[in-house]
Amino acid sequence: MLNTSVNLAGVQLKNPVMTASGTFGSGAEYSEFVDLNQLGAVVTKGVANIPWPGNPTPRIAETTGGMLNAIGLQNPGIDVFVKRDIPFLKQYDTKIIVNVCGKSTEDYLEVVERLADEPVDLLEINISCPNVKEGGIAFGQDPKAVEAITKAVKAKAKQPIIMKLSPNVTDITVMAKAAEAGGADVLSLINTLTGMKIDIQRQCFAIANKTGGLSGPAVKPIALRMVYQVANAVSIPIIGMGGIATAEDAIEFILAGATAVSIGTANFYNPYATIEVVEGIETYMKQHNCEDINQLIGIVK
Amino acid sequence: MLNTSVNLAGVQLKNPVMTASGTFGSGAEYSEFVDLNQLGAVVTKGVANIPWPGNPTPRIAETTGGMLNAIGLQNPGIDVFVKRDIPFLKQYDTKIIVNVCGKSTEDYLEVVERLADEPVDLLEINISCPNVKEGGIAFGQDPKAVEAITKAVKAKAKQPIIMKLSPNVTDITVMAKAAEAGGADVLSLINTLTGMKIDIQRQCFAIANKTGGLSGPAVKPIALRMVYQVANAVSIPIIGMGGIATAEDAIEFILAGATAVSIGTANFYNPYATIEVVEGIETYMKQHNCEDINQLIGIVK
Amino acid sequence: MAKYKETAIVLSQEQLSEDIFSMWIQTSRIAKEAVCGQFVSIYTKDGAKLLPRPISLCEVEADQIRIVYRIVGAGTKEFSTYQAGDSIEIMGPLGNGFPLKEKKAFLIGGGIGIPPMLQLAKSLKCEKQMVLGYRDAQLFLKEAFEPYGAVYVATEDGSVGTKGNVIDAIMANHLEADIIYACGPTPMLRALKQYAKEHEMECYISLEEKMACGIGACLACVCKSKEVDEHTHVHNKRICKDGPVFAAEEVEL
Amino acid sequence: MAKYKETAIVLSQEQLSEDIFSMWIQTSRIAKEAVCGQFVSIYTKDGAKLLPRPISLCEVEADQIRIVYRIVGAGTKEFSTYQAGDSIEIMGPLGNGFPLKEKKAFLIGGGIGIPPMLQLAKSLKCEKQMVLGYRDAQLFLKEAFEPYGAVYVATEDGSVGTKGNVIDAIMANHLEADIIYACGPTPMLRALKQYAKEHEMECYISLEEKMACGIGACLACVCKSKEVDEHTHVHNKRICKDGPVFAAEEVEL
Ligand SMILES: Cc1cc2nc3c(=O)[nH]c(=O)nc-3n(C[C@H](O)[C@H](O)[C@H](O)COP(=O)(O)OP(=O)(O)OC[C@H]3O[C@@H](n4cnc5c(N)ncnc54)[C@H](O)[C@@H]3O)c2cc1C
Ligand SMILES: Cc1cc2nc3c(=O)[nH]c(=O)nc-3n(C[C@H](O)[C@H](O)[C@H](O)COP(=O)(O)OP(=O)(O)OC[C@H]3O[C@@H](n4cnc5c(N)ncnc54)[C@H](O)[C@@H]3O)c2cc1C
Ligand SMILES: Cc1cc2nc3c(=O)[nH]c(=O)nc-3n(C[C@H](O)[C@H](O)[C@H](O)COP(=O)(O)O)c2cc1C
Ligand SMILES: Cc1cc2nc3c(=O)[nH]c(=O)nc-3n(C[C@H](O)[C@H](O)[C@H](O)COP(=O)(O)O)c2cc1C
Ligand code: FES
Ligand code: FES
Repeated sequence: MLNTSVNLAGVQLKNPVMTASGTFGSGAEYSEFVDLNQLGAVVTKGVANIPWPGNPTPRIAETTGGMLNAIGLQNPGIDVFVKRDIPFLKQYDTKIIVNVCGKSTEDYLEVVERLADEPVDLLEINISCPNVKEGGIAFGQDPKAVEAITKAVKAKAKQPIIMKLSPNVTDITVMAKAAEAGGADVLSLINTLTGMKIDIQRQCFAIANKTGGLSGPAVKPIALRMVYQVANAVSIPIIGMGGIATAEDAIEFILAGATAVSIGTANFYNPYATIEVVEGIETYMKQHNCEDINQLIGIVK
Repeated sequence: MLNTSVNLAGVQLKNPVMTASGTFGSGAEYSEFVDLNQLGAVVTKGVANIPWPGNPTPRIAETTGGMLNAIGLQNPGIDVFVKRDIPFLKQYDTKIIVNVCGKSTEDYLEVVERLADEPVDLLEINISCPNVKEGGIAFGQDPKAVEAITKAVKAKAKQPIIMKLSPNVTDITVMAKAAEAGGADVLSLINTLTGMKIDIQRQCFAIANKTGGLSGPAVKPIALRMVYQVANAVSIPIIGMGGIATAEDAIEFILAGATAVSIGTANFYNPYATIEVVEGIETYMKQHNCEDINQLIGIVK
Repeated sequence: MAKYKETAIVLSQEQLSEDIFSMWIQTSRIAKEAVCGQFVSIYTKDGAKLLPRPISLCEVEADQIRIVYRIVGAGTKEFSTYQAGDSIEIMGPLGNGFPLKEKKAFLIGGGIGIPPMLQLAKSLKCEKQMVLGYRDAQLFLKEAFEPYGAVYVATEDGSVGTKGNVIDAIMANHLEADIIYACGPTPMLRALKQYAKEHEMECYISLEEKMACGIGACLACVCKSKEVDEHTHVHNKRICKDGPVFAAEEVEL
Repeated sequence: MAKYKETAIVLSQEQLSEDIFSMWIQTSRIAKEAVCGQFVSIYTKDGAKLLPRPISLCEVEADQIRIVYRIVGAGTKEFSTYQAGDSIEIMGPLGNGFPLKEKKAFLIGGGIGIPPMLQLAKSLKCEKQMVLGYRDAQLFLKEAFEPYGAVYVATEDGSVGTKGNVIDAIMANHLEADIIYACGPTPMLRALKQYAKEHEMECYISLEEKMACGIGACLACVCKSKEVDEHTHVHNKRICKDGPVFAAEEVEL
């Protein structure tokens, strides 16, 4: 009997595979391709207290082995979300993680409070979106701000909280420790790295917002290094992400210290990616005579 | 008449195309593929006061659209370098830029002083190597240290100095301004981003040093963003690098504000890359009726 | 409508003009579900290029689709090298498609907006006039339209038909209709939206934007809409999911 | 010796065993310069995979080279799909090659270290005995060696020849020689170095390491050497440039 189930702050996931916020909507669109019942958890697109229209287009651009996005956290706001997206996800036997975004501490708290009595398993607090001026990145690059927002959210949250860290920092372990000190139950990393592309024919930015967040396989080595560093700096569980496209990629993150993994950009070119990762992890465990996935977490040191 | 020549702190380069330190040796090996006379400048592998053996192997690993390296600044030391590598490069009609590395301020200064009377055009001070514990990164991630080392080097250097910045920081403009304040004549960026790869079959790190520096097209969006930010934060010229493989890539950096560009990892898969970039830039200038490359620098805002 | 990602097989590759190619592709499931005005996402075989290339359906048969595409970058360049028998990763059918109305119609295509009009011409049962705008005398696909109605041509360089754009061709030929279906560059669509308004015609246009997911999940491909959109309630319709075909008055161009 | 990067043409692709393939490649300049023991860098067509795959020359003709390679990852997998007529990016010839001495020789290959021994067998004019170590009964290339001397086989599973490694085969067959040329896994080379020392034989071994430039510029591919190296003066020889063939006593394994 293979045990693939992992525990995030008391929430037991049937397997460590989740979706990365913003790449999977609230699951409806991808449910045409994958059986959501087979995922450890679905992490929703970031949701704010009120609807956000997001940035002008073009919002994305392709780069070598990756992509830039500056969606700007377009979202319908917590009211529509609670009415439409949570009931949709409740139909499935998977954990529900709501990604929360805001422009001020009050914004975050409003969403967190509105979710208190909803059937949501974990809250992921996005303090690292590089695409909205006030979209959290300011919080995510200063350890004092990280600790303060974590504390404020933790005080109101009914569910365990995941703090989502920005990779656009000198030392990710400082931010991780600040979040841990503030009471974070889980950390997730990495959000996107700020990047740019220029259209040399038109001599303008490829993305209307000028800069966008880099994601996809191109960033995997950076993400893996940060997950390894953080795993060796804090004692709370980590959700690893950044360029994971295959089971092999996911296992690298688990060996480096991630308890769970999220699949983001890979969904765009392989809508079956999440399920393939679930299956590939089992194959790997069999090949390596590993009965419990928890025995793999963080063993490469 | 096309003018492709650019000026770096009083040194006139016939074109903006240079080699990235550590990827081109001191030019000898690649001179079998490219005519060094056609390059704006050759930037040598980092040289220290004494020979350094570098790190254990494996020293490199391939990643999606990029590579990790942890060579660890293996170099023959300044004595052999001055006897062998400078005379080799002097045979060519190209500018000579020596990349200087060290473990302490004294190390740097020793090399800089030894080069004072050598026919070297510019010095590039590597304060950003992530692969050697003492290899400069400690300098490169703290603005006070950046300013101090820049001042110290500037006081001794006979040639104009280029400070090479690390991208592994929260805000690259802070480092850039610190270097400018310390008296840097030119800035070059980016050095590599710290990354990691794990061999999941053997459950060990793919690189003996555990972490390595990520380079190649994968990092281009990050490099371009940083060059753009720095170009808008300082008033000294910038040498842009990070994933440049084609003339199109080089032009992106120039439009973003780089006065010159360096080609690194691309040499490994296309030994003709530097020359192709030189030629491609001219083609672009003709297509866009641009007579002077200086008119392109930093025009995308 | 179900969507699939599948490994399909190239049946034929044909060069129609200097930079325009046509491919017939055998699909096991996509063709069965597809309607005119929808598109497919095509993936390159290069691991460095992750995002889909959205390409409209030009023709749909029982288990085959035809795409006609212009080489504009590395992805479409790669597609043009595929030969019969090669495999190709595609996802589809995507988007909503054209509403088929029984009204005297203009089918208007500009440049690489011409291909999707062909399946529409085949599907629409009513009287129709095709107005096709080309750059020059390379009139790709023009003959394919002729069985389905009168074809009028405008060329930018004046080498064939009316010199100018599709509206110039409509004027020059004194054409009239009750409904417009159009695909092409934004300035053309903007002009047609205005034309339709002035002539009180129904008008459906097919839009383009950079895409990542192609199925409505990532919110990359939005356009400004007059009414709040159903998804986010912020006047941002998703071209890949709510479009690519919109009633002209519904969107801001 | 000049080196080139060129777009060469695949002449033929043949599968020799479950995971071992052989390719003949037409080159315009590389073959002319190449000698046995050298290698070429082969590039994938996938923009996500930048680094060269170093592969030894198995045979060299006037304007053709042969490589024999094992599928171990995505790059070699890609190579195995190439067919006659396909183009292939290669750089070479790289490295130093084997010194050709007129002494009674062992040519020893282990696993995928066997291929480079073939051109050596063809080039060496002296008496020679080939000792080839395989995993199992899939004796790829064995017959190709037979015209050039006696061939002895060791297999790990004992299915053919001596059960065990190449040294077991030397012992079992009471073989003797004055010089060893070898290529194969590090444990085999280490054992042969020791064997040669004990038997006071000359011994040349071909090493492997991950490579980036392939021409001596990047310092990725070093091995520990007994003497200071000529390049950096730090006991680090570059396998791609100073090797891949070294006198066994010159290097630490
Ligand atoms: C709904 C829809 C239908 C389309 N139908 C057709 C068609 O039938 N025939 C045809 O030739 N073209 C069509 N296009 C445009 C086609 O998608 C682009 O020309 C193609 O993606 C360019 O890819 P590339 O790699 O050659 O170019 P590159 O410029 O190298 O592509 C880089 C990136 O930009 C994206 N991109 C570039 N141009 C466009 C564009 N115009 N629209 C959306 N994304 C773009 C690419 O998909 C890729 O992600 C359609 C676009 C959309 C949105
Ligand atoms: C001088 C030399 C000669 C060689 N000759 C042969 C030969 O004749 N036949 C043969 O089958 N193999 C040979 N090899 C090994 C061959 O280079 C690797 O098997 C091949 O690079 C694997 O590529 P991949 O993409 O399939 O594997 P992956 O593991 O996916 O490759 C990932 C990266 O690691 C590198 N790599 C992986 N294994 C090796 C290795 N053993 N040595 C060096 N780099 C490696 C690849 O080049 C690539 O950069 C030789 C290696 C060297 C150094
Ligand atoms: C189109 C897009 C939208 C995203 N939206 C969000 C978001 O709303 N909230 C958030 O925390 N992260 C968001 N992200 C970041 C991802 O969740 C993830 O952290 C990042 O993309 C790295 O993973 P990947 O390389 O697997 O995509 C978004 C990423 C992409 C590509
Ligand atoms: C193998 C290798 C060795 C390098 N050695 C040095 C070095 O000695 N000194 C230095 O300043 N940068 C060194 N670098 C960094 C490059 O000069 C360059 O900043 C970086 O690789 C980004 O450019 P690229 O993506 O074009 O390679 C090295 C990079 C590589 C890949
Ligand atoms: S491309 Fe993702 S929503 Fe349209
Ligand atoms: S691979 Fe660069 S020195 Fe050998």
